[in-house]
Amino acid sequence: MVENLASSGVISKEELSRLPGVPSQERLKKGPVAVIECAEQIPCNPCETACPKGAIQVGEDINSLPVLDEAKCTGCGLCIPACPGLAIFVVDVTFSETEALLQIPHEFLPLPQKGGIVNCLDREGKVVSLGKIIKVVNPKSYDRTPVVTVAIPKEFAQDIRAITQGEENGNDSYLRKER
Amino acid sequence: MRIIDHPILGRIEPERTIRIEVDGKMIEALEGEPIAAALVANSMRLFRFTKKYNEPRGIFCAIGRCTDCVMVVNGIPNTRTCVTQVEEGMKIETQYGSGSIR
Amino acid sequence: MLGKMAKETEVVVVGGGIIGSATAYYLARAGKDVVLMEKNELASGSSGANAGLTSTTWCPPGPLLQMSMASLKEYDYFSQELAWDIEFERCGRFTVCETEQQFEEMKPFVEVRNKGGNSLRLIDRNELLELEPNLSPSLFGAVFAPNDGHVNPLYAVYAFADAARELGAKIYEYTEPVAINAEHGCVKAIATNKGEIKTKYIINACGIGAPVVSEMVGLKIPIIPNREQMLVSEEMPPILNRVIINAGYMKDVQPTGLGDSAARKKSTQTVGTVCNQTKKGNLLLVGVNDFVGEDERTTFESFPAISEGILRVLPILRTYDVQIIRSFAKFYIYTPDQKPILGKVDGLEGFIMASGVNDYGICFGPIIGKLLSDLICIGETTIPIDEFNLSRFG
Amino acid sequence: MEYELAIVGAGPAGLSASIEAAKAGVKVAVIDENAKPGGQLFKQIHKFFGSKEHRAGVRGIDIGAQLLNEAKDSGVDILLNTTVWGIFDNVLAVHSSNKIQRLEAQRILIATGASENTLAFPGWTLPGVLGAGAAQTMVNLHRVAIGDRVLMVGSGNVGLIVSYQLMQAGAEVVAVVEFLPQIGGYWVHASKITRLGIPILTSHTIKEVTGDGKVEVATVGKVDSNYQIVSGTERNFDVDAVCIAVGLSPAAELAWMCGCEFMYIPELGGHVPVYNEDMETTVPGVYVAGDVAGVEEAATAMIDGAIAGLAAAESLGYLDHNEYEDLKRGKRVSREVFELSRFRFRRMAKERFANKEGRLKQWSKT
Repeated sequence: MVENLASSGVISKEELSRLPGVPSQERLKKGPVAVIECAEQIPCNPCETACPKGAIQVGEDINSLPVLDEAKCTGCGLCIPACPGLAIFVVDVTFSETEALLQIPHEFLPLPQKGGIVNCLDREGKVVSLGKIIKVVNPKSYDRTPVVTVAIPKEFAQDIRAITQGEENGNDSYLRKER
Repeated sequence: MRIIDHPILGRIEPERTIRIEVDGKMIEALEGEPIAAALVANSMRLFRFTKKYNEPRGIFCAIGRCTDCVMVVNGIPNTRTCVTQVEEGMKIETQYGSGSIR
Repeated sequence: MLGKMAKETEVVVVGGGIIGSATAYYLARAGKDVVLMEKNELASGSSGANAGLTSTTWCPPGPLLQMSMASLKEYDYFSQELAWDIEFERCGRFTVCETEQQFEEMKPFVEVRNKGGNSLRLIDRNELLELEPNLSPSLFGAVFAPNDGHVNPLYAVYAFADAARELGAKIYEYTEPVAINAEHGCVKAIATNKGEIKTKYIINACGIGAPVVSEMVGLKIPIIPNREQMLVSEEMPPILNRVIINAGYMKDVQPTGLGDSAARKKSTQTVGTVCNQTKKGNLLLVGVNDFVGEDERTTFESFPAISEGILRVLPILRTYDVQIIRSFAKFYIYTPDQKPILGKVDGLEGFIMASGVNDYGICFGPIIGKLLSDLICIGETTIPIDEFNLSRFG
Repeated sequence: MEYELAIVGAGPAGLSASIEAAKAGVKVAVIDENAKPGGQLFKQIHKFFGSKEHRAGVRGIDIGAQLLNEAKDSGVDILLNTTVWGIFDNVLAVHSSNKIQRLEAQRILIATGASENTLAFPGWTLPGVLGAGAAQTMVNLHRVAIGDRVLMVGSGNVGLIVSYQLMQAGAEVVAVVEFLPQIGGYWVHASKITRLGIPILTSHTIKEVTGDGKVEVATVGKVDSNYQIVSGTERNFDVDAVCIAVGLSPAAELAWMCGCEFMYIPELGGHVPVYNEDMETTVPGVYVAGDVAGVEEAATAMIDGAIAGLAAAESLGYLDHNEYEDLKRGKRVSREVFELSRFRFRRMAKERFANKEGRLKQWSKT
């Protein structure tokens, strides 16, 4: 049952909890790990191919949902730009006392700069906090899907999934700030 | 308006610009682009008025199927602007109805 | 069609083209209980795929000329009285001559027809170009037929059918006759794929399908399909005020005009030039004709053939790079003498022919409907149709 | 002009077919009416699904470039700015540089793709209302903005993907409306835009668009179970463009003209030509592949195109039967995976065609 996702495009916590690509609370507490928010049987397996540790399994029927082997996953993030659906994130709740690190794909201009402050949006696109850019990675192998690492308040680690750059940064006319 | 920078497609390479005349006004166009793109780049979106009810029309399918974007080009009415490339000095006019023969 | 089909009626008209729908209309208007049946959709045969010409020019003096002129009067009335705009116009028609010889040949042609009651006029190049400035200045002259014109053939069929329906006629589409029951030389009923209807009269108003229906009562009729290919241009601003046909086409293709029908039948293909601009602005360009059975496909060769002829007459189409947007092929309802097959049939009371209208069905539809209605209701017709009886083929 | 195989349409299906056939030794022409080959691939700037063999994770634009290079390397003739306006048995009537020419071919593959459907509502003809695919063409191919504030009508994959791409091009998408209670496209595409703040309003439809000579206001409303707008639920969006993404229909005119038998399968976009395992239609020697054979996606178009190319090569004697069957089996396995997803329309088509399969087999062997 995926009512919320199917009717609004926003996956609910409850729907998320049933996905084989979403790590357990215990695993999350141990450090960076991939969160695969892929809830639909799509003929697709680049995530499996991309993982150097063999931590993601889709299997012979590539329509199967990706299964995360959370023991093998190191949270390297190579699966993030590989996912055509941009549905994989890496969450590290051990970053600091108050902050979590979030790695997200971000295919928009202008690319945020290290140290920059950005608005952080939840799955509905609501700004829930500010975040600080820790790292922006965009090698050729990522094929124009830059991966942005942003430090966010820990309590929103399972909510924030996108960033926009605020007006104060003098850009970003293309993203809605609120609904 | 032109989309100069794009996260996936990169920056538009500087190409040769040419000039075309639209309803008597000279505008700039990029060599090789269709007339419709040049017009939209110059914020023009109204291409013609229909015969029966004089309603405004513009681009609809952008691939030469629907013929909604036709204009009078170098005196020839019913020219599909979305698939006709600009040429230096081309004369383009808003089409009224099915155009006129002079 | 919703609901059940009628069980009984006075007249069944088979064929939902212009002849059938007009006949149903006039019968209904005369108070007859009438059923019109069509095996596909209304106007899905030749009536829905032609240039919509209404012409008296070609008609030799006698019943054909009388009928064509009377039919135009019916269209006048019909286009004013009914809700549909059937785009009927007596815009006039030029039969253009490319050579002096053609022009000379037209002189006796005009004289004979005017004696019979038509009002054709020979005009020279200057007058022609004055009236139609977009025609080629290389043309020599033309025959001007002020009363000829055009109609939207689809709208005409729908309008007659609608009007008939309003007067109580029942119209069944996708209804195909499978057998005709006759007893003691009298029509009794018609069986269809949707059931049987008892009836006193059956009117065979089919086009190229007419032989199939006649065969049901053992009649052989000499109708064969003559394929005609046409092109349709994009919508253009008005470039023609009248219908244009070239004299060569009249000679080659037009029935009972100047042509030698025997020669025509033998020849595999004839190419002519007819151009008619519709109210919407599209040009209808005719055509290439040949005898290929019921093959409705168009041919590659027809495009350059038709285009060449039309460009000779209307060079402006090249100047304005006019695009062809469609082509189609349909059939003349060809008869050996190119006259229609109309009226009662010897030895079978109640069976009436209304077919064989060659390429003039659209023009003649209303008058044929009216005459056949008269034939059934009052037993005689205002224009004699005896010479069109099936018996002439022996 | 004479070729062994003429392919109409230089999109993913046509190019894939040309590569396979040319590699086998067939003399191939790909004909396209556009100035640039690639069909709609060159506006697909997103990464494709699938697995490695489907070029998964590669952006459509790059797949287009790859295919084009492969076709050229294989010796395929690509005739651009050339319109096929008719097929008369084995003669293709082509129009190019204002000339009409005959192109004779022993085999013909129709890979003409699909065209966008539209939706009629008050104001739908105003400049600024356009197809979502049209918007994608203008923005990604021609690099001009079709509007600053856009409403998207329809939440199929096209509606969702184009919404995302409009944002990448700097536009603001105010909402996606979907008259069904559920999103039509893949949910990951939906999530990609909702987290950027674009609401997807399911059970909503567009009521009208108003404006003085251009789009100014779009009114949408919630629909009840009969898909009628519930009065009082209307709301206005100030927009300067409205994109219509309500599906595609196969551009099957040439297949009709060839006399191919058709079947009506709404899930595949309407009337589609009936074809067999070799992608051959009911007219011997005439093949179809890609959206014209049923609207799906580029990945499946490429596989079907490849099968058609191989089949044409076999029927022309360039591949022996067993070799062909092996190659086809490989392609079919890679095709099957697309028939297991929620969008398993092709499998359904196959089932619907099944009762014709016997006849089709016969045709393909004559």
